[in-house]
Amino acid sequence: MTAQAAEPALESADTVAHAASTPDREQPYGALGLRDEEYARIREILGRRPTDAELAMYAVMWSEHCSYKSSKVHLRRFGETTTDEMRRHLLAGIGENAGVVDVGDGWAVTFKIESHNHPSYVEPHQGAATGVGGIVRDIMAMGARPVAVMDGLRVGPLDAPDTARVLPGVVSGVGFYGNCLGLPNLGGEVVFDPTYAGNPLVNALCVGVLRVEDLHLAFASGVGNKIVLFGARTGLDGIGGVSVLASETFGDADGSSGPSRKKLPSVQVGDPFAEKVLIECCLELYRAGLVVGIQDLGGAGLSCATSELASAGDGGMEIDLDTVPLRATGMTPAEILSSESQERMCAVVTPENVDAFMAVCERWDVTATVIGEVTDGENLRITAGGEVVVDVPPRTVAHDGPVYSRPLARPDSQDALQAATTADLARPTTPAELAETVVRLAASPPLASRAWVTDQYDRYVRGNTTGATPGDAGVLRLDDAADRGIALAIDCNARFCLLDPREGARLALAEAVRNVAASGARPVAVSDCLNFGSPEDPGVMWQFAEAVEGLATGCVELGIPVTGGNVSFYNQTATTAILPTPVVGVLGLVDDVRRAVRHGFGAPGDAVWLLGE
Amino acid sequence: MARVIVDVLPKAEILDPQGQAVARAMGRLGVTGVADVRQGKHFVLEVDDSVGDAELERIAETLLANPVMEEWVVRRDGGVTQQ
Amino acid sequence: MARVIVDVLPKAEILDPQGQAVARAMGRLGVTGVADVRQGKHFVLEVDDSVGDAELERIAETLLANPVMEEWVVRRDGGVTQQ
Amino acid sequence: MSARIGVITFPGTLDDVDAARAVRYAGAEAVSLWHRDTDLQGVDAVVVPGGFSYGDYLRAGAIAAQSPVMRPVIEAAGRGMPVLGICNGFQILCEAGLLPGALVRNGGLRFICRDIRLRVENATTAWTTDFEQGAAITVPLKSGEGRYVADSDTLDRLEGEGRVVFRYADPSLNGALRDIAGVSSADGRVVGLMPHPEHAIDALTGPGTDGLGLFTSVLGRLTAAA
Ligand SMILES: Nc1ncnc2c1ncn2[C@@H]1O[C@H](COP(=O)(O)OP(=O)(O)O)[C@@H](O)[C@H]1O
Repeated sequence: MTAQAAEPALESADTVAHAASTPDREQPYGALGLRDEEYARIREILGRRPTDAELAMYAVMWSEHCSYKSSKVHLRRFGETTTDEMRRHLLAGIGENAGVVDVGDGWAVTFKIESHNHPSYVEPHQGAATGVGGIVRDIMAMGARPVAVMDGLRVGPLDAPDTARVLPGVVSGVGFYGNCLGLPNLGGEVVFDPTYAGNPLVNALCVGVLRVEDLHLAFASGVGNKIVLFGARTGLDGIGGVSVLASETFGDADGSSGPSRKKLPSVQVGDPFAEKVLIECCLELYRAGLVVGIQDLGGAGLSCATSELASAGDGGMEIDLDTVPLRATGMTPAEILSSESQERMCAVVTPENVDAFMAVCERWDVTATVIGEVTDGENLRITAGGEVVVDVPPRTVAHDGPVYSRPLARPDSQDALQAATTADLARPTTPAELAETVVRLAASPPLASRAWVTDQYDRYVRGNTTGATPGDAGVLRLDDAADRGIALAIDCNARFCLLDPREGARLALAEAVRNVAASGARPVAVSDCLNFGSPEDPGVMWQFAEAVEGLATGCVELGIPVTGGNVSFYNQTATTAILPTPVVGVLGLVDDVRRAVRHGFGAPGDAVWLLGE
Repeated sequence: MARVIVDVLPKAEILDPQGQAVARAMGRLGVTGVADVRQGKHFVLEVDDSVGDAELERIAETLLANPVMEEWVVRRDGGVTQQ
Repeated sequence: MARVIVDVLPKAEILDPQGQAVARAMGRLGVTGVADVRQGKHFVLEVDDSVGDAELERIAETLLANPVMEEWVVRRDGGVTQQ
Repeated sequence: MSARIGVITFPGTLDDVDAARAVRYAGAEAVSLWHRDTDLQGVDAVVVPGGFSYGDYLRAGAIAAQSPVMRPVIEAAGRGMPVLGICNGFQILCEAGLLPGALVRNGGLRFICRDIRLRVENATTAWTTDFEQGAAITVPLKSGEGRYVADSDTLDRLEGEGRVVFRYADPSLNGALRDIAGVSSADGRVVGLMPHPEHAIDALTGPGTDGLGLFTSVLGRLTAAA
C-alpha cells in the first residue's frame, strides 16, 4: 500500500547513545506531568537518562489516565470480590480492552463505557465525537462488530450561558459520529448540575457482538511476526494531550515536546467515515484469520499500542518510525509516538499473511504499513533515521508504572449534608398545589422530554433495535436469524453519591439493573465509568474508595461481575470537584426479543400493578 | 453597504477529513495534478458602512470561525483587512 | 505548483438556513449593521502547473459544486480565471 | 425464479443490510453490489441504500455519484430498470442526474430521526403500485441533509407530471420545498425518497410494516413483466 516514508527524522533527534553520553541534560519532565520521583524511577529503570522519545512515552503512559496510578489500589476490590461463579460466563474481564460475555450458541457480547470529559469542554462537538470513536475502537479491538452506542451526558444548569455552547455541541458530536458509523443509539442520560458547568461529562458506551472463536486479545507474540499500523495517517493531533489533559487542569496545554514547535491545538478531529471503513476492514481481516493480535490506538497513540502489545507478548519488538505514514512534516520521534490521531489500529500479522492483509486493506482504501516486528529480544526498540531512540523494557512503560495509595478522608461537610433531609422541604398541601408541583416537575430539566437529544440520534440503523427511546433500557436483537437479544442501561444519580458515595454507587447499580430487568432481560455484567474530582484531594479519594466499595459489594449481592470500565479524575473547576459520578452500565440477556417488555402502558383496560413496597 | 468576505479554513495541523475526501475523489474522477485539497467555509456578509474592522474581526472570531481549530481571513471588497 | 481557490455559494434563490442562523446569532451577540449573511464553501487546491483553466472549471462544476443549487468562482493566486 | 434486486454498498453506506433484508422480506433475492463493480450481475432492479457514502463530506451523495458502479446503473435506468434511492441513495441519484433537484441541510440545521407520516401521491410508479393513491404511511426519517430543493419551474413540472411520489403529511419537518419527500423519473421507474421504508418492515424493529410496500410493488412489476 501507499507507505509514504516519513520526512527524515529531525537531525537533532535525541538518541539512546546521545542520552547515555549526556546524562546531565535537563529534561522538561515536570511540564509533561511527571513528578521528581517518577523521573528518578525512569532513570533507574533505564540506567541512564531517558531520550526525549522515551520520556514522552513514560510521561503519557504513567499519566493518571493511562496508568490508573491513584485508582489501582481501589479497583483491585473488583477482582477480589468477583467469585468464579460470577465469572463463569466471562471470556475476558478487567484488564482487556473490554469485557467479553459468553451469551450462548457461540455468540459473545463485549461492552465498555469510557469518558471523554475534558476534550468535550474544550471543543464540545469534536470532543464528544472522538469520544464515541475511541470507545468503538476498543470494542473493535476485541474482534467484535460494534453494534450500538449509548451516551451519558452531564452538563451545567440548562440556563447557564456555557451550557448553550456545550450541550448542543456534545449532542451534535455524539450524533455525527455515531450516525455516520451506522451505530444505533440505544439511550443514555442528560443530567444538569452546577458542578458540571466548567467540566461536563461525556461518557460513551459501545457494545459489540462476536463469534466466540473471533475473540482477539491484544498481544504480540511469535518472533518475526510483523507489526502493521493501519488506518489514518499520524499527525500533530492532541500531542501530549493525554498527560496534560488528564493529569493536570487543562488550558495550558503546551502541546509540544520539541522546544521550537509552536503551540498546537490540543483537539483531535474525528473522521467517522475513516472509522466506518476501518470497522469493515477489521471485520474482514478477522473473518479471513489474518490477525494474531490487535490493539486500537487511543489516548497515548503509538506509545500505548507498541508498549502494550509488546508487554502482553512473549518477546521484544522493533519499530521503525521512518515507516509511519505521516500527515505533517518534520515530526520528531516523540511527537510521532505521542500523536493522538484518531482512526488508527495496530495489528500483529504473521509474515506469510502480510500480503493478504494488505490486499484487504487495499479493498477498503485503508492505508496500511508494516512498521516493525516481534523480536526475540526483551526490549521495545524504536528507531528513527537509522538511530535507536527508544530502548526500554515494555512492561515498565505499560504496566509497572507508579501506584499511589493516596490519603483519603471523609470530608467534615458530610455530616451537615446528611443532616439536611427532605423533612425540611416545603410540601404541597392542597390538591391545587400538588397539581402545580406535578406540572412544574414534568417541565423541569431533569424530567422533561429528551426528544430534543434523541431525535438527533439514529436508532434504526442495522434494523435490530427493538427498544430505544423512550425506554428503561435499550434492547437489541443480536442477529436477525434468531430472536436472542441484549438489553443495556446506564444510570447514576450523583446527588445520592454526594450524600453517601457507597450507597449512591449501589443505587446506581440497582437502578441500571432494574432498568435492564424491567425490559425483560437477565442482568449479566457491569461496566462502569468513575468520574471524580482530583485524587490529590483526600475528600475526593474517600468518595472514590467508597463508591468502588459500594459497587463491588453490590455486584456480589447481585451475582454479576464488573467486566471493565474507566476512571476519570481531575474533573473539577478550580478547587470545586464535580459531584461524585460513578456511571454504571449493565448488560442483560434477552432470550426472545419478541417477548421483551415495552415501556409505558399497553392497551386501555390493562390492569396496573405495583410491585415491591 | 459593503460586502465583506470571511474565509475560514481548518488549521494546517488539524485533520481535514473533508478536504481529504475531495482529494481522493479527484483521483477517481480521473483528475491528476491536484496534490492537496483543503475545505473550509466561505461567508459573504452585507454590512453597514458603520461596521469597523475590529467589529468584523470580532464577528469572525466569535461566530464564523472556531479559533481552537480554524484560521480565517476577513476581506472587504477584495481587500484584506485583517488576518 | 499553483494555489487555486474555489468559492461555492448557495444560489440566491435557495434558502440558506446556515447563513440565516449566523445572521440571527449576530443579533444575539449584540452585533448590529450586518444585513445579510450567506454561507458557502471555500476550497484551496494545490495543483500542478499542467492543470489548465478548463480542467479546473470541470472540477468545480462536476465535483466541488452542484449546479442545481450552487454557484462558484474559481481563482488562481488571487486572479479570477472563470465564473 | 425469484427476482434479483441489487443493493449497492459504497464505503460509508450504512443501511445496506436493512435494504437487503427488506428485499428478502418482500420475497426477492438480494444481490450485493460493490461501488467498484462495473456490471450489475444481471439484477432486475437496484436499491441505492442510505448512509454516509464517503462521509458525505463534500455534499451528500456527491462523491458516490461518481463511482464506477453508477455508470451501469445510469445506463440500466435509461433502459427502464427500476431503481430506488433511499435517503443517501436519493441524494446520490440526484447528484448523478437520474432525478431532478437536490437535497440540502435541514432547515433546522439538525439531524432528525423520527417516525413520520408520508402521503403516497402517486401509486403508479414501479415502487408504489401496492399502495392506495393518497394513502398515509408511517416510516422513519433520519437525515441531516433532507430538505428537497429545485427551482420553481422544475417543481411545477414535477407536480404537473405526477412525479412528486411522496409528500410529508406533517409539514415543515426539514423545510423541504412543497413538503416533497420523494420524486420519480419521467417514466416512473426511478424513485428516490428521504425517509426509510426499509426500517418499517417489521413491527418489532420499526414503526410498522408500511415500508414493505415499496419492495413488494417492484416485485409485482418485475414478475408481471417476466
Ligand atoms: N444522552 C442521551 N442519549 C441517548 N438517549 C438518551 C439520552 N438521554 C436520555 N436518553 C433517552 O431518553 C429517554 C428518556 O430519558 P430520561 O428522561 O432520562 O428517562 P429515564 O428516567 O426513564 O431514564 C430514555 O430512553 C433515555 O435512554
